[in-house]
Amino acid sequence: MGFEIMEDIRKDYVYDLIESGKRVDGRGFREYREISVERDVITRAEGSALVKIGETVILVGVKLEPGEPFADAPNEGVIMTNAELVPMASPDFEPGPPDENSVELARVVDRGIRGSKTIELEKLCIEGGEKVWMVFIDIHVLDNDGNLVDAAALGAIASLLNAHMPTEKYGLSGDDTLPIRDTPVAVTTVEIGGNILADPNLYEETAATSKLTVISNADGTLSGMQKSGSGGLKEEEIAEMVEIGIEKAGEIRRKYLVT
Amino acid sequence: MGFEIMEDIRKDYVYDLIESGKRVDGRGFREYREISVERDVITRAEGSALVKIGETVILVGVKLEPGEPFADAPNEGVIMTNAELVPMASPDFEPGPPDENSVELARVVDRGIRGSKTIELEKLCIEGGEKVWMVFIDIHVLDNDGNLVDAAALGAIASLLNAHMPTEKYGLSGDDTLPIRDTPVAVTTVEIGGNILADPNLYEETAATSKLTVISNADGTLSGMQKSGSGGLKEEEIAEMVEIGIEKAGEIRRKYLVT
Amino acid sequence: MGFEIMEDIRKDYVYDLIESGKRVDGRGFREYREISVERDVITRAEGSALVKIGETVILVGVKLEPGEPFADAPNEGVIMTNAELVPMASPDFEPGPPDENSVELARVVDRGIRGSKTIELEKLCIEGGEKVWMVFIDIHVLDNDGNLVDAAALGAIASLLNAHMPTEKYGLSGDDTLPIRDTPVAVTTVEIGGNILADPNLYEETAATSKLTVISNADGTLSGMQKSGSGGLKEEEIAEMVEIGIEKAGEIRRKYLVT
Amino acid sequence: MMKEEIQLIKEGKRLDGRGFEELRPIKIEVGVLKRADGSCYFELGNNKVIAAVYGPREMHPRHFQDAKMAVIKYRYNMAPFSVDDRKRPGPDRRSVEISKVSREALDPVILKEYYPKTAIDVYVEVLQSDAGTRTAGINAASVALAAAGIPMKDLVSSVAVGKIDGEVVLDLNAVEDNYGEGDMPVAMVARTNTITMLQMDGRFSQEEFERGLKLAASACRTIYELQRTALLERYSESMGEGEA
Amino acid sequence: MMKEEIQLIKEGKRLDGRGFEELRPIKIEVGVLKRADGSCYFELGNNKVIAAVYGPREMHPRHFQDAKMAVIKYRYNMAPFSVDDRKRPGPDRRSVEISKVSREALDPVILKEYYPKTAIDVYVEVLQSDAGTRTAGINAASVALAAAGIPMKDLVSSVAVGKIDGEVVLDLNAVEDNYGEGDMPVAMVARTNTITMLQMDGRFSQEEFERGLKLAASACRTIYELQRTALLERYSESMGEGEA
Amino acid sequence: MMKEEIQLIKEGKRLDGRGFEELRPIKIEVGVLKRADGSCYFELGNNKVIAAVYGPREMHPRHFQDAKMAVIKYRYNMAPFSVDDRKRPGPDRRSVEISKVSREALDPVILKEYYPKTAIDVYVEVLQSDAGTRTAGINAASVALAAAGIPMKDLVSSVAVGKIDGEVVLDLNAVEDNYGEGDMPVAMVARTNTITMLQMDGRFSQEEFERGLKLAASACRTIYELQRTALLERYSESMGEGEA
Repeated sequence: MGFEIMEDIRKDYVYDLIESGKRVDGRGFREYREISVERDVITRAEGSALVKIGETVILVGVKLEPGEPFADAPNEGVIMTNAELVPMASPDFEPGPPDENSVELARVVDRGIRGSKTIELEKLCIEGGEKVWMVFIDIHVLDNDGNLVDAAALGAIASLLNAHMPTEKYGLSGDDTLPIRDTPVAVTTVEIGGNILADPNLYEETAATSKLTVISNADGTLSGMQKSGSGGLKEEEIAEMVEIGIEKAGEIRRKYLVT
Repeated sequence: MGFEIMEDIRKDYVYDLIESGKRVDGRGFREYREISVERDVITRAEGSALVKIGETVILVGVKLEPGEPFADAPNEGVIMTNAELVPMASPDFEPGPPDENSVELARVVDRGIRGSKTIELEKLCIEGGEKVWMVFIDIHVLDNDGNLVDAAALGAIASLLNAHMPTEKYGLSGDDTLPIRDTPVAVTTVEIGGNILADPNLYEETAATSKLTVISNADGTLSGMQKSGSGGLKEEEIAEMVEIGIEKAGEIRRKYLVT
Repeated sequence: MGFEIMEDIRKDYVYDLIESGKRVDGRGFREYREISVERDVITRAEGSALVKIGETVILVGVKLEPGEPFADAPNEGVIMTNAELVPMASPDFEPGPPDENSVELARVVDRGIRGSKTIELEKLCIEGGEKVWMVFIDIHVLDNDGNLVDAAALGAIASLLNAHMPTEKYGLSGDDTLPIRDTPVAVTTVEIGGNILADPNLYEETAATSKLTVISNADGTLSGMQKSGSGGLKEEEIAEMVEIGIEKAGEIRRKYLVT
Repeated sequence: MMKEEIQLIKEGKRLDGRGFEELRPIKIEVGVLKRADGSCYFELGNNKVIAAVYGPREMHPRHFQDAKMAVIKYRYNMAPFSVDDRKRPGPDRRSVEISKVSREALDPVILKEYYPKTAIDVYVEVLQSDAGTRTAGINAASVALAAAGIPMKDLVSSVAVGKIDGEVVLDLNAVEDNYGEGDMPVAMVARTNTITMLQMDGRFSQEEFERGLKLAASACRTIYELQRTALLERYSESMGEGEA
Repeated sequence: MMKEEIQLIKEGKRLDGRGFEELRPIKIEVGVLKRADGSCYFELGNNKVIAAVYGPREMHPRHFQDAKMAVIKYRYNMAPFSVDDRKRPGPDRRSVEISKVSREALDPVILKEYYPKTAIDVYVEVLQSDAGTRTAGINAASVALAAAGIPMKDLVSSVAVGKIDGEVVLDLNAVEDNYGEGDMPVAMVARTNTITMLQMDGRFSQEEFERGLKLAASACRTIYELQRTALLERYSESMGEGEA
Repeated sequence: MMKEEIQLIKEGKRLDGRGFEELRPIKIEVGVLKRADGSCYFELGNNKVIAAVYGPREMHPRHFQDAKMAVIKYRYNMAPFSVDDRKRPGPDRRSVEISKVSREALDPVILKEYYPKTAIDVYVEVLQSDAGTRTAGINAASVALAAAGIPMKDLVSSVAVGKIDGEVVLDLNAVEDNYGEGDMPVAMVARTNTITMLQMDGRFSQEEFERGLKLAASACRTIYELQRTALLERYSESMGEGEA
């Protein structure tokens, strides 16, 4: 709470700049920072990806283990998505159980994957009603310079696409790769003074009052959406955000997910 | 801690009034506030009751689910009683795990039901040693104007009396109603300046240093008792409290529990 | 934090005394306080020992219960060591889940027993892969006047040596005594101003910046070691501490563990 | 793909007889609790929720205070018996997220700068659930805030739209939610068409999404009128009391 | 009705040979711990408990302080090995309730207004349990408070009465508690017959209850004398030490 | 005695081809994170860890402040996917102990009295584990502290020695750790031969222990040089940047 004045000044700076058509790092309004996706960095995990968007760094690991199915879907695999905003990643993150921000991050990524039925869960049944594959998607945030959700969602789908089944480890047989049928991509925009900006960095995220994450699939359909922040959005603004969402998702998909 | 002075003044007011033979709301010393019991308000629950005593409002729900018996009673159903003093109900209640007051409330209600062997647990066996009915009694306090325990205990027995067995939901057969053989009723009195008052409201509860809950059954036997508060009670006072307890329990039972 | 000055003065006093070759309670540098070991004090436990070293008092209880083996050792019993620094034992201990000091205490004692393979775990299999004996070693600290670890480790091995198998209680057959094949003993020394002191009392422990616990076995081998405190130690100092450790362990073993 | 196929639309009607753009019955009661500064009971079909508001009041612990405005806290909680399989008491990840988005749904209308350093606590208890509890909770909370005299620019209204058997429909119930293709809870300031909450689950085409959003906006205007009416009735009642 | 029928009374005697109104053997030791300001070891048959008192001392965190008096805290805790089946460490619901009623049992005699803003911590550790640990704990705590020099109006004494094979008897042991029909722990200021704790479990007729309460009162007077004697002995010992 | 016998040494070489006194390959990168005041990525064979340092900064809550010096906090944490069987997030007993001994390993070299009342937070995240993560973490943390500009007397270096097939060897990997006879993690100020962490697991003769300690000391000197080099490179880079 001691840094409020600095924060105010910074917000004003970001705001004024945008009013004059510019962003703090010189990008265009719809432009992403540089993205990099490095896969299979963690050999202990069945799938993994280190994603950087600008200076935001997230490591996602996918682990596969046999476990019990849910009673209402006895023949389907189970997805468990978890996000850790470890205190390493920001002076604002604190050790302890997941707070509302980590929970939201994990749940939005999870819904994007679930909504698009990305993972063919019905193929992850080992023994009906008894044993299925549990897919643990763990999002480990290492450096927070804004827009965690796009990086986390990209890390999740990149990890899933490359994940192999540890059948041998558990004395089981079956396919070698995790069955994936879609590639949901999250695109986040913020509204600042009536302007819509894609891929907000931390300063912009703090200056904005409303943020919208739009998750869309290979066929252009939407499989997840989440507005956050303490401001409201007009219908036209949302329409623009959705449009940017679908467009940018396509670009990212082509560049980083098609192999 | 900032309202201590107001609290002191209020305590004095309550005290002085009682000294002159009156109660803050004009009731007689042994008189209850208006009671209402509305059953089956929650159709998702197997049994439920909304109980109001004056402006105290408590909702009790009973859920029945198959589960594992305890090792030392392999052929008996299991009772689990839980109370949530949700922060909605009072500026003094805080979110978080049950504190000593919610634990005490749940345990006193639980003991009253257990002590009187109200539920015929031996009839709740589905498969000896493997599967029995779990009876979850959940006490949800919505508005606290004093004497939570009488309202909670009344809500519990009212819910149990009307609860049906969800046999069909779990593909089981058997009776349709929960087997109940007694009707324990809790009657709470406080001692203020040597006077015994039934059904204390919140002001009286705060002014009193000793409170006694007496739970009695249809046949006049006692199946639970709990003194609380930081004061002591004389044997004669307890005798009077027990007498009031049995008398009032009879009245409440006749009016609200006999169908 | 209010007692810092007193603490400083006390540290200086301890330090100055040691410089002149003396200890606060008149002992020699390598001398232990009076030790007493009383076994089988808790008949509810399968094994127990009340250990006093000077005014430090620790009660250790061993419970044996059938349970599930670990997946990677399906035919071996399981050791679970837990320490409670209950607030009774010191004004510095607080109620709540185990802090780093209780965790360290339990883990050091545990490693000593594990490293020396004291318990013949392979004899604790009841039914391969399904059921084995769980050995719970619970360390209950009652009064902390320093050197908890030596007292706890001594209590643990003393309890184990006398523990009986509750075969009858669980309808099982087998040996009557817990199979024990070694007697690890922990000896803790501290370094104060270049001097090495065995069995530090609380004042000495507070004055010292480095502490080393050395756990050794009947044959003179080492099966555990733990340096703690915010200071460093020279190789020669460690050599001396290890030498004292082995020597003192022998004395303690002969006096308190050989029956 | 789904656990079981269930036909959710028959002869142009939904299983509970509703049309595609029809809300479930709504019942609003204001001022149902004594202790709370403001409260509201809200029924949406078989959903039964209560909202209570306490504040502005002292913020504890002090280092969470905001020197410039009130801090809004929102706690969405389900009673253990509110759902088919008993829910363990206490917050889970779902309720943590719902509490966050619900708070952010109301935040834009509350004049927080009127009460610096204070806390405004909003508590929502779900007594019975049938899909739509977060929207019911926001509706109730909005009314309870007004009833507590918290200065607000406007009321917030909330409803979900969903997709069943390929159709975009209003206000899913639990069966529709379980077997349908998507759900999209929305909250808005109905008068100004300002969206303050927007979530999506399932799969919508862009066109379906846009249609759904318009459908939600229209339903929010209906709910807004019901909220206003309930508050007005309560207000005139208490005025009546004042005169008596 | 019960798990198993066990005959608890044979030829007018209880299974452990006691008469109906007979206490188990009691052993009291004062000042058994060095660090605590006051402490007491209390044995009641096979129950073994220790109580320790710290305080009056600074209250943390400060906003829990009471400006007019000391705050009493009481923590009843069972060692994992104190019961037949190992107990998981840490407080459970039972120990939370026992801590509350035990604190309230002692509260009436402590002159809390002597030490405003402070905390007095009472810690009770159950080392071995055989039914009656809460009463043993209160007896020990009462002595430990006195030994710590906390100003008190009087000592509190505690015992349970119960019902086995239809008879009201004093001071149930674990077998009697498990197979009996009722248990009723009582604490009182024995000299003034003031009841400061009263709980009941099981089923008693009004007449049985009254008889039980009188039985408890009489036993509390016995325990009170033992508590006084233990404190006196300790006091004269330490006087003796002082002279030496 | 062991789960399974595995021959860990064949023809004088370890399973991964290393000699007895050979370290696994080490890779150090300084300043890998933007937000942290100092950071370091450290690879030791298949171990991958990052350390970040924040501070000196305000200590919360205030009553944990030390009026005379900075308080060092150290949090060792494993990513859920860093191990073969997924680890549940959050601290367990193992990580609590490792955090304590690691903090004490670094404590002796930090000039804490320069920053009274503050906190210096050291966070170590294990991204991939292959035995030796605590030593890798200490090495990384030591560099990260220096990179954060925290005044230190010297760097701390850390390595483990172990015993496999009866031989004392350097720096066990996971297979050697699982099937070996002992492990002994050491941290030291390599230049002064001051040991700041020492733990032991398994069974060593006194002679083996002494030999192991010397082996560790020698390897720490090697690591120390690598740490210095990495810091120097980073320093000259940023100097270069400054000039550009």
